[in-house]
Amino acid sequence: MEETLNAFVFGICNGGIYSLLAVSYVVIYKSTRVFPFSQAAVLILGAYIMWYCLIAWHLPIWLGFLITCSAGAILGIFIERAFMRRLVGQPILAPIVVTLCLMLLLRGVGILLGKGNIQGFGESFLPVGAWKIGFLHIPEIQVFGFVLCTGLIGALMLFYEKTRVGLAMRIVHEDHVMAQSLGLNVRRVFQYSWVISCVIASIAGMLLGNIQGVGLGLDANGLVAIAAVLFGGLESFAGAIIAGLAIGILQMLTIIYIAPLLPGETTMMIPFILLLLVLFLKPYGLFGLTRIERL
Amino acid sequence: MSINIDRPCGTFDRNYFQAKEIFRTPLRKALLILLLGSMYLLPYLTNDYGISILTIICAYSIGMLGLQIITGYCGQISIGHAAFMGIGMYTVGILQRHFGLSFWACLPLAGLVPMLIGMLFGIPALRIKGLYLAFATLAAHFVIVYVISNWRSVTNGTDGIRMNRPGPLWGIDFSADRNYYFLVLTATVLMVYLATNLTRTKLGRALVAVRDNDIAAEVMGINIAHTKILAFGIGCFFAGIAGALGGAYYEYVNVEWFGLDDSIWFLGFLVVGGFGSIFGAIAGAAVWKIMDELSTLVTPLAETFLGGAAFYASAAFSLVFYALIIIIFLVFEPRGIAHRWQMIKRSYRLHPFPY
Amino acid sequence: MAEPLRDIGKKREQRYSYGLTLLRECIEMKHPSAHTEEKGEDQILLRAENICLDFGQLRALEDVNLEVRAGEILAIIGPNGAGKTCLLNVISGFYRAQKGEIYFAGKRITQSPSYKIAELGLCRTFQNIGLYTGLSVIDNIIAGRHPHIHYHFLAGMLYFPWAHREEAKQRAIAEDIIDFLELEQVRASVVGNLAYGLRKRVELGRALALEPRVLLLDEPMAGMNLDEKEDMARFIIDINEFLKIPIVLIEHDMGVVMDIADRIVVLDFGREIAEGSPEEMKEDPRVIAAYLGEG
Amino acid sequence: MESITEKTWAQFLSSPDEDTFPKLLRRNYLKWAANRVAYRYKDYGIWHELTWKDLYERIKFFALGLTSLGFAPKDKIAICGENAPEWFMGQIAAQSLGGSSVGLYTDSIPSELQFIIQHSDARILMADDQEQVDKLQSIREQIPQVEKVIFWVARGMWGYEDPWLIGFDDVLEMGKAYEEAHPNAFENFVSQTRAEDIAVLLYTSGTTGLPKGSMVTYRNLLGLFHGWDATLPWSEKDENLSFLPPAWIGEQIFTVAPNLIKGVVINFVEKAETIRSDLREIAPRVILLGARQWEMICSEIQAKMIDSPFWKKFLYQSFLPVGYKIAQAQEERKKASLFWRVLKVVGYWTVFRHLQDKIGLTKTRTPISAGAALSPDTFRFFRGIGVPVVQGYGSTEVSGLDVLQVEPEYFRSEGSGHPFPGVEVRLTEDGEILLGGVGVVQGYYKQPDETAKSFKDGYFHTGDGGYMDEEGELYVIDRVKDMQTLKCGEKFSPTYIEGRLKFSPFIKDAMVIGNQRDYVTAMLDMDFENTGRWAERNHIPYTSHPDLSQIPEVRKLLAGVIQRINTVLPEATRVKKFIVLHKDFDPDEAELTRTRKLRREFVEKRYAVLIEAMYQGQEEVDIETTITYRDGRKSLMRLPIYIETIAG
Repeated sequence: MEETLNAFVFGICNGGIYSLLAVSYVVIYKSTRVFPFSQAAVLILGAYIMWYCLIAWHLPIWLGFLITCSAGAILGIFIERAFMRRLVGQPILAPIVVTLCLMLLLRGVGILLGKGNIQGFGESFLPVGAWKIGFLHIPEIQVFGFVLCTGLIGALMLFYEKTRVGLAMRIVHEDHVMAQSLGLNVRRVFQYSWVISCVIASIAGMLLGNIQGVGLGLDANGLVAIAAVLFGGLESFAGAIIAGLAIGILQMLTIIYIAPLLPGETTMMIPFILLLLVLFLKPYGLFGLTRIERL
Repeated sequence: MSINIDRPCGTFDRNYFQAKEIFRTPLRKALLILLLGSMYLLPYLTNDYGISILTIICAYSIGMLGLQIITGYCGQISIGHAAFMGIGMYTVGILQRHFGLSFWACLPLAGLVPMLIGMLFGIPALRIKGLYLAFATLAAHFVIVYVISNWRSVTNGTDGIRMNRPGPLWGIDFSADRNYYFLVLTATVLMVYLATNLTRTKLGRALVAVRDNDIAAEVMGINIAHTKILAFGIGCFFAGIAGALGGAYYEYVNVEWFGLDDSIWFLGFLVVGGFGSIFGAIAGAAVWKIMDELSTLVTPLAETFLGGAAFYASAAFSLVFYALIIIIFLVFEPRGIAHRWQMIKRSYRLHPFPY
Repeated sequence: MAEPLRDIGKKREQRYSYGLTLLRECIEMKHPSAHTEEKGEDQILLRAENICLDFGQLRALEDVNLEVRAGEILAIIGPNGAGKTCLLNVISGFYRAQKGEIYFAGKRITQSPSYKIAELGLCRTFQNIGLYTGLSVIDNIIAGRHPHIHYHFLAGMLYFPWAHREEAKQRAIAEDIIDFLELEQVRASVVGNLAYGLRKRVELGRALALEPRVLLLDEPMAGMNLDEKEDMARFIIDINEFLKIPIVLIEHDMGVVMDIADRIVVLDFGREIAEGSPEEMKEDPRVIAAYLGEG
Repeated sequence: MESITEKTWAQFLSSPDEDTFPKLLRRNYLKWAANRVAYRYKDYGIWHELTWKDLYERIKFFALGLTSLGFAPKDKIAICGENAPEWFMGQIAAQSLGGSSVGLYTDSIPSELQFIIQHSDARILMADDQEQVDKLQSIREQIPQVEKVIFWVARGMWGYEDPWLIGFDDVLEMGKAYEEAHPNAFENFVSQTRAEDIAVLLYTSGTTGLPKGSMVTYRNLLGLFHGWDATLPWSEKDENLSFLPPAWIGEQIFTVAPNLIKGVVINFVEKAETIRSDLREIAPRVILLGARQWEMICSEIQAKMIDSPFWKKFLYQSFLPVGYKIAQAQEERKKASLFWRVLKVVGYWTVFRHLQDKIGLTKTRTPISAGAALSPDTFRFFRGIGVPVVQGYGSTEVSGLDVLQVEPEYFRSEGSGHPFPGVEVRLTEDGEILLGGVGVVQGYYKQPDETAKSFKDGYFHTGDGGYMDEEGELYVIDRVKDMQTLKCGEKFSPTYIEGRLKFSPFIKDAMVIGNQRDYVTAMLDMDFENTGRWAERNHIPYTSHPDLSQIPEVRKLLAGVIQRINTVLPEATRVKKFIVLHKDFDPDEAELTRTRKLRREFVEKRYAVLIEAMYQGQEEVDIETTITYRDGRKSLMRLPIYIETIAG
């Protein structure tokens, strides 16, 4: 019993990061109708840059955080301008292939950054320690991460509701042709969504790098986040957040109960099994919009 | 005045069989035989290294043909094609390890097992389209890789499985690389023949109908579900055969050989080759293998540049190198080499007129 | 199966033909009784009873009844958005009506999938051209014959002689349709770069290729100039006469409707407001009101 | 002295049972039966073949069907339809019954048809499809003596229960029934045919007066063909494409005769619109086109080459002069230097072999241009691209082509070649050409006075002016009547100038005026498509044909063309002024004959206002014209026509 509660709390913290990643996917899909597989690799770059700032160049945390975010933003602008802009008129297959190749491209860059040390550097660079509340063993990093995630998502929600740019992005989400006819600069909106998504992804990368160690294994979490996004529905933020948390909890439960039964490391498998189930039963996800095809 | 530029002046068809012929005039039949003959003479011109490249190109072209049928002709995106090739390899490996069957007995099975599994993963294609199907095939890829790497008792887990070369047939001993190349080449020619016929018959038209306008196809009497499942089945059959032939060449196979990046390269280099044409699949496979060789040349360069241990440099460079090639092609030449070749052929045939 | 068609290369007799001979032969072979009775009221081929269709709260069709008798040309008219195309989509099985039954040649086809309905002989054309853009004109028409081509795909892949002959026979029937619709010059050009009028004709050819027993035409003459309209009207009358099949026509051009339709059904806001011969429809106050608005 | 006709006739014709078309049919049937193809027609996308056996049986049953319909020897059958096997089958069937066939043009208006049918008192008609049948039904009252109309394409005729109409296959059935009743009736009908019978009655509309029907006998056709065959041999393996109107004498002598005599296969095109692609598929060895068609092919090639990519255009423009050089040398009967001949071979393999492949003339040995005179520029153009066009001259009254340039290697661009063996050419004092020999027909049907006027002691007065050079080559200048003289007495040939004008891709047709005037003027009919493309390339906006024709830049362009031509003409006969017509010359408005020749008096009367304006020095003339819009509405429009004067 105690273990389940512990797993439950640990799951929520992890889930926070997954929902953050899921949100980064939704931000781009909703406005540009292109699913960004590449964010999984942006995760790795975020982790490495943070590692360089803190460990290699011994910078304070807040400066490291700033550098990582700005690096994410620059990467977002570069991707959108160099590749995505030219693919607007192409059939749906072209963006999928480009984002997939981007994922591998960024992984290659990741290997170069990490100087081949595939496993990454292991020691966590954020304050270590754990709080003992009753029988629960809550590592400090997890809570810090969870708080940061909820804060970020809240900020994002406010950004969408209140600011003018947020409003513009919500219009583009509905229909970019209509938005263009209304005089909105759709290209800049695309750029904003890529920037935001990459910043979030690099922050998530920083956090995950801290927990699981900075290395190429991080993009496995990216794929788990894909399962989360699909579970919640591609077009809704709320769905992504809830699904992220659920996946986090589910993953923790499987580690405790199901892992010993199945051979090999199953943390990766369960989300994909879930993904297949979702696709079979409810293809458009819990909160997604079912499209009516006109003939 | 719309003249049929595919036929030289003076050839007319007396029946529909002649009308359907691709190589209609004696000159074109001679060119075809010349092409095939030269393919069979190649190994005598190159050393063993050349033969290995050619064999792998042929094996990969069969795999590419499979993906062309699924994605190029039927429009269903499959990001798990390398996994099905893996199943083909492991089927042969397992059968030879546990049941001691000869390679010849395993080959058809190496096609059928991925075909059945492919059909299984084709089922979600009935209700979902486009992006969602890509997710399903991605998930399929991971599930397959997980099963293979963890079913230790049967697949010998992550440390791979031995596959031995096919036994001698009509006195030809296939352990020699050159003879094995002939076997793979003959298989490729047969597969190209099957794929070309497929695209010209009833199912081929149904595939293109589903790709172009599946709503209208449904109302026009084409059973969409049946067609999509068949597309996945045949595509994975081709992948299985390609896996068996490719794996038997190295005589050892491991899970690392068909990871997620292999599936992505399959799709990417199909884009480079060109969708919707047999020539596109073969061109894609050829470009992929040539890029392989080029990236191995890159490593010494990388050493001078990075100075560090080069072992990771070749892996990183190959990733970056391939990705850039595919993206450049997608942005500047979205319809691939096959389309460019079509344009050149058309310009020659129209010479000296512009249209 | 005995060779139902005369030798494809038959010499000269076909020239003294009224057109569509091969197609008529295929239809007679499958349903010999279909051509006995004249344009009588007795034989009702297609009947739709109180069809109700709604998307969420929007009610597209409200208990519409439709009867198509053998050998007649029935026109469905009504202002834009009256639900004409929805009715056609329900009949051809593309939308599932919430309430109501559809009977075709005595069989209940409400639940059967749309490709089964097409196989039975209920063929249709689309309002905004549903041709397969990747195929040439002749391939589009042969693709239309998909349910009537009988050989296993493996036989096709290995190009066995019987598959070869079957392909030649299908090509002959498609040529018969091309000869009837005068599409000889554009026979091999890709559908993508054809003029609008020609594409409408190719679509009519594809619907004919399905060996229709009822032909549903969705605005065959929209966007055509005078002589193209005359050609299309001539084709429709010839088809009705040669194949002795009823034709359901959705059309806005009153001139055309008045002189080729035997019976007219008027739809307005999803409800059937009038039915009868063209003359009655001219004076019917409800029809005028529906078109010109009250008062 | 034994006239030339008897000598040639005896020389070529061996056995009496091969001197008429039906007898030749029977000979071919006995000789080849089912193992050689006689006719090939394209239908449903593929070429169907009729062997001699099929053809013989079909013609036999059709002939017997005609007899059961009351067709007696010496009767006439009038056939109006596109090129189709049925057309020639009907003709040979009627001929085998001792009768003859009358050719009608499909695009002639009902009043023309009515006159010819009445005049030739044909009792049975044949029409190919609904369009012709409707035309014949519209004049049914005026042609009471016609008993039956036989049609062979029944598209859209399901509603016609008229007893007057009968299908081709029904006649075949009647023929089969008749054959049971009287076995081998057909054989003795055939053996009764004589060489002197009238084979074909062909009405030439001519540019003046009512059509005249020339009575062409088997002797004329066979004799002339053998004369031709002696100089330009046909072989059995030749393919022949039938696309010229079957009512024209060229089709009889050029398609039916070789088929029956030499067994050359006739290929029938699928539809009028698919002639060019069918021509390319068949690639006939010998081809006969009117001068108009050669000019159209030439301007089409030029128009396409203007748009082609630079490297194709560079190749084409660099090797064309080589062709011209070789043509020049051939004209002066000199051997071109080795350098030019090597260049020509290189040119052939890089550009011109492909060019010929696209227009379908790779296998053509003798491309012939007949009918109107072909302009020298077009002539040299085709020589340049390696198509050895030869010119011929002849008319219906001498059963087709009598004079032809024979050696493809040597030619004169203005000449019409040497007469065939068995044909005699003589010139009267004022230069009129007389043709005699085996080709001369028996005269005009039921018009003894016209016959007397044109046929004097075995020679036919062609009415064309011309002269002979020392080697005996005939040069046809122009119709004697059309030779015009200026006020100052200077003689000039309008057709010669018009030919040069039509060479430019921007001019489709032209009419030169100047008879009894003080200077020459021209009315140009602009080629809308090519000029439109030129205007688009130079960013000149235009809407319709009338609008484009009056744009200043277009007039400047055409003025340039005329200036170039004027340099070749003698000073007095240069074109001083011209106007660009707002519409094309149209056969349906009787401005052109069926074979697209200009009807001078009619056009001069019709546009008298414009012509007078040119001679009164006006700058601009207003005329009304009716415009038909795409949806059928018509509207009257006032349009200013500008008169352009040529400097120098």
